[in-house]
Amino acid sequence: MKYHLILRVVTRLLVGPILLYGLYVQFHGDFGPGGGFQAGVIFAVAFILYGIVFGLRDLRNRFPDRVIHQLFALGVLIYAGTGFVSVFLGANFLDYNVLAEKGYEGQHLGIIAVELGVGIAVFAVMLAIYYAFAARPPRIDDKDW
Amino acid sequence: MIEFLTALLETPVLWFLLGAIVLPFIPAGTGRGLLTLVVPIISAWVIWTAPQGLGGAASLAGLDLTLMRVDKLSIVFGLIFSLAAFLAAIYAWHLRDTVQQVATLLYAGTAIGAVFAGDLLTLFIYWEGTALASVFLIWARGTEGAFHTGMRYLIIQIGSGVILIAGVALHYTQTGSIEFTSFTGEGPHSWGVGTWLILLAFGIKCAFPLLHNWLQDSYPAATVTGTVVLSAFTTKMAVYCLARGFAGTEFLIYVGAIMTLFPIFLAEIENDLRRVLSYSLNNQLGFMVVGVGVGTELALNGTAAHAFCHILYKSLLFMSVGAVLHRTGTSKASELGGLYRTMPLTMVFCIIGAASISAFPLFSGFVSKSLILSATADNQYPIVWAALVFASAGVLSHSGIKIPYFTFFAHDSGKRPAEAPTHMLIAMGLTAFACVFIGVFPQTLYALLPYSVDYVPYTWAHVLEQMQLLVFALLAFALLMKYGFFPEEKRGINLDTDWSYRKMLPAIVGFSCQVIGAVWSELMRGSHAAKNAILDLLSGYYGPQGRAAQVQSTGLMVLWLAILLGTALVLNLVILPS
Amino acid sequence: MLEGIVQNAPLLAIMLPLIAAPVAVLFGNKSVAFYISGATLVLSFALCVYMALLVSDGSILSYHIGGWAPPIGIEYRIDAANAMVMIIVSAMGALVLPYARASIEKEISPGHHTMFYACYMLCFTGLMGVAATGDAFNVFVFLEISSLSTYVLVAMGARQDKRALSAAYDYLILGTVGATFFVIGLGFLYIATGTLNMVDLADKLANSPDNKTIRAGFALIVIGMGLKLALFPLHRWLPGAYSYAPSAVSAFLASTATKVALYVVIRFTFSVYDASSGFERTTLEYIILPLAITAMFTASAVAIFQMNVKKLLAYSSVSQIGYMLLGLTYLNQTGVAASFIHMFNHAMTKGALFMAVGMVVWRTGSALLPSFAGIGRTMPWTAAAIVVAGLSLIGVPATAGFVSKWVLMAGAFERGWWPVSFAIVGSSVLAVIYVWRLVEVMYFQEPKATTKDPVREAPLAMLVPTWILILAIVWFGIAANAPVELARIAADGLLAGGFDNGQTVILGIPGR
Amino acid sequence: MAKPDTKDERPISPTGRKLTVLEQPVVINRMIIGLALFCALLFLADLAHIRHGKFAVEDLIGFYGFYGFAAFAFIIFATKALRAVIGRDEDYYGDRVVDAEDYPPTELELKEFSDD
Repeated sequence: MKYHLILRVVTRLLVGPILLYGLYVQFHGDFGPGGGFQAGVIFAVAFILYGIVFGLRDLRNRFPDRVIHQLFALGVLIYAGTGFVSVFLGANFLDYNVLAEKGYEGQHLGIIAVELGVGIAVFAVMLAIYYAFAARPPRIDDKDW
Repeated sequence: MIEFLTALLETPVLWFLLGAIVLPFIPAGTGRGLLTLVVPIISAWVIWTAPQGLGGAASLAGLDLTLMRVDKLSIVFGLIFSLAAFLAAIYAWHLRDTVQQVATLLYAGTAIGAVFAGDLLTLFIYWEGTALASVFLIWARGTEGAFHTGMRYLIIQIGSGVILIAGVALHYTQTGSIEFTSFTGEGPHSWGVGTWLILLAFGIKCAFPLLHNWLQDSYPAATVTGTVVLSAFTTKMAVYCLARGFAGTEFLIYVGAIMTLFPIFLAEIENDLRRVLSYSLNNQLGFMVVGVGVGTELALNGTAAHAFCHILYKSLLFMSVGAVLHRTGTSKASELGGLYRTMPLTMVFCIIGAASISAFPLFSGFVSKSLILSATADNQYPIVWAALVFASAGVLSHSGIKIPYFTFFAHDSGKRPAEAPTHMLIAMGLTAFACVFIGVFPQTLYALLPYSVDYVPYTWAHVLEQMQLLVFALLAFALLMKYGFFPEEKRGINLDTDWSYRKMLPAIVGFSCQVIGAVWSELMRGSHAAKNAILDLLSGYYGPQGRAAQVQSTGLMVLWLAILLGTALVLNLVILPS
Repeated sequence: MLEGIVQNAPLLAIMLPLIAAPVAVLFGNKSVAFYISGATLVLSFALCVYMALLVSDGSILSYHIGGWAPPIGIEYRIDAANAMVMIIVSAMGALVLPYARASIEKEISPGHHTMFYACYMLCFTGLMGVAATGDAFNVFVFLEISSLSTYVLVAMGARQDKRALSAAYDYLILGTVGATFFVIGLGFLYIATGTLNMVDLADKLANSPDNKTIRAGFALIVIGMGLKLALFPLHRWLPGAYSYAPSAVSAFLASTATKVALYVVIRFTFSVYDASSGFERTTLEYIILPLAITAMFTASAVAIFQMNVKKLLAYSSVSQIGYMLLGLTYLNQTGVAASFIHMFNHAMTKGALFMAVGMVVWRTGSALLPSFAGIGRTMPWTAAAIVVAGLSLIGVPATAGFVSKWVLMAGAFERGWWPVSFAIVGSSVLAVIYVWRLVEVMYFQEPKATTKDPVREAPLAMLVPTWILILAIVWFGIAANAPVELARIAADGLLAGGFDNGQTVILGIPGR
Repeated sequence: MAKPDTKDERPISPTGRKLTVLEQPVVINRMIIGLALFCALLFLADLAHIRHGKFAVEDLIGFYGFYGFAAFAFIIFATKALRAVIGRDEDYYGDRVVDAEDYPPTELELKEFSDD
């Protein structure tokens, strides 16, 4: 990584805007095109790009597998948990109307929370898939078969 | 389940089940012996105090079951079964074999359960229960021969159960009821296939002619104590079922008459004394079946009474021969003789049993057999009556004389075994006492019978007839013996219907296999034996490497999926009109 | 609190494990994961029993997700049929879990234990969701949740046998093809009716003229799900998946997954479509019936020749599925009830068998027949469990298997199909043979002399759940009333057509 | 009838010893004569008693006695013929059958008689 100076500089420059764009898509999701799924992928792209350029080991040090696992668990938890919050508030599962005083505000809030969960989960899963493929040894030893 | 347990609570079976569960946890010895004694006593008490009528209601798969149908017919059988279990338990006091003890309890319990079964499904469950429990008494002998005999026994017994359930299913679809009542109806011409199958199942366990041979095959193969237990239950359970279901079916009279006759001849030339007794058992069942066939109140009383007495004296005879086997290691007439020198008490009990089965006046057989004979005569079946009288003389010949004579007298075998163990003597003594007691005070037995009895066995004419018959026959024996006409005892066995499946069937199968094998190997031009070729063919397709068992063929699977979908679509869209 | 739990019963039974799965992963500790899973599964089972009691009078429970009333919103709709399937799934889920804890110690590498519990929870959620939902597309979603986690679970057997990977891959490909067929069928239905709610679908289908879209949809749904339920000859993913998966997974899947798929077929055939006449009836009689009978014989024949006991059991499952499909094709109350009873009884029987065989594998390290030699002496309780469950597989009286075969035979007689009853008996005879092979090896062969530590009885954590099932087999073999009654109510509801025969009780808050 | 083994010195029970008289030919002959006399007595008793059986043959004097005698004799002679037809060796069905193998002694208490 000593020579590809342009690549390195451009990558460092790009990661920030990509993350920002991911956040934009994420929070735009409740009233326009976008949403957690796309945002998660875009968010993951930033890290994957970093991984491609600076090496898998570097990325993995910053984002260990354990964290990835916990992140996608967290995503699912936020998604399903939002549904359960409404149950705790005395309504049916996933009934967002009770999340805020006015029904439509509750709907907003609920969608945002759910989309956040989706975003986190998708982000983590994308990274996990990347790890799984990128970490695959180029040649399998006989004893590993 | 709760419902079932509460239903079981009303039945004596529960105590046998509990006993069987608890028994393995008690150390072998006195504690266990007491348990096996106490359970039949409780059972008798439960039966004695049970209210008459239907009880123990439960249901299975939407069918109403009656676990406890109490009437006088079932009570008399229930009581004698409990008594038999009690006596057998004393006799088996020395036993240290957990398997046999548990099997005995379960066997007695299921047999008693069958007697109180108010519906055919319950009957079937207990019916198979007796088969499964009793086979262990044969296997317990522990030899390879006993194992094979046990397998034959089990197959036939289970087969009888399968036939029974098939019959019950058909009966149920025809009548919509599984209640266990009389099937006689308007006679055999009105029966459906189901009824015939039920009769066939009963007939197998009751050792009808040509269906009988499992009995003589298996009982001599059981252990010393096992045979005593076996002799009491299975066949008498079948007699009870016949009395309950087929009373008054005329052709059973002739079936029964044949049953009394043919075992006489086979018993006479049989060498193994326990098999002689098994044939004799078969012959006695014949009297009971005749009683069922006649079906009048007197005849059914006779059947019940004869079953009651028969269980006692047949147990006694099996006990005495068993005691001899226990001391000498053999029960073959050719190996025995002259044992009166050292086993006098066993001899006395054996003779009491022999006198009872021969129906000497003052012994139990006399007061019960008379009922059946009188019923036959009352209803004017001269040939049957003549056959039964003939059979009575025959009983004397094989059970009355042969058993005690060749065991304890005859030529001296040189064996000097010790007297039977005390507990066996106690068991035999009690049983012998019961035989004599019933013979002297028949009214005690008559009071138990299903219908009221106003029969007096001890009339001058009756006693005289019977004495003439027996004493003249004894004279014939003495003369034939003196002049050397009596067939000597020699080692050997005799063919019976078991030949058909022990010899003929394997021969036919072997022969067919040879023929098919020859043809097949000719066709295959290979050296494989026929059996292997067929097996290879099957396993070639179904075996782990066969086409039907391949796993790794995703493509083929998808092809199948497409084929099936195509078929379904063509069927739905093209063939069927919209 | 209790009121809240009761009011949300359908939801909690399905969704609590879904929450529990990520929580377990977040903690990342296998003991915590086990206890969380255990708590949710037991609660889920309790709720299923409660719901079964509610619907046992023929009423139907409805729960509106997200406060939207059907047919716009998704609803969970539970009648006796679902309740029975849900009881099967939740009971087996709760019973297999403690068994799994001991079993995976040896079979799955330690790093994957937490993930195992998470996948197990997800699979459970998926199966329960399929059973509970009243929305056709939701069925597909839950089906995929359960399928995807199942692939992972099967692949976890790779530590024991690398073939688990290819088996999982096979299953993945075929399962996906099947699910695709199913979803295409749903698409056809949606085109024809414009709705996905089952009640609404049934309504619209009944009132719409017969057309080819609807017919093609039926074929696709039945065949697609046919693969999932291992309809012969679409069963070939099953032996591999069941025999190479970890024992606990085999036990859970064998007793639940195919039953749930079968339930979907029954639900669509009777509640969405109307099987009493027309092309549905013809499809059942001309395609399903012959395949069911073929399965009963061919799969049993294959089982007879198997040397791998887990494969033997897997093929036996294929043949038992034949029985369940058979009951369905009678199209009468007794037949459909027989299908449900057999689902229930076979779940217990096959679950117990796979668990018992798993214990032998756990001790001897191999599922091949020779490693069962003499375990009648060395592992008496395990061997006894195999014998009792084997008897139930054959259908010996006083075991659960007898009850279902009895009802199945009764159904055949009612329908007037005498020869079918002979097929049932004949196939049972084949079952006798393969069960006997096991018994013979277990009791009549000498234990193998091992150089390692001698074969001993399995640990209690595995033995106790197995024996609970064995006792249940005997219990329901004698006191068969509860399942038989429930199955009859289910069959009545199904045969009446539609999915709204009975008083509908709305749990939770009615949707808008 | 076998002769008593006079050379046998092994102990026998007191009751048994008394019964050994039964094996003397004189006693046997006396017993047979006694039996015959008893038969005659029974036959005569029939004379003294007029009976009304269910069947006509029953009223024949001594019917039961002669029927019993004839039946017994018939059975004995018939069985001798029958044995010739169906008798087989003990190992006819192979040597792994109950008839051909000894009873396993483990469960038995094989014991010789002794005085004490």
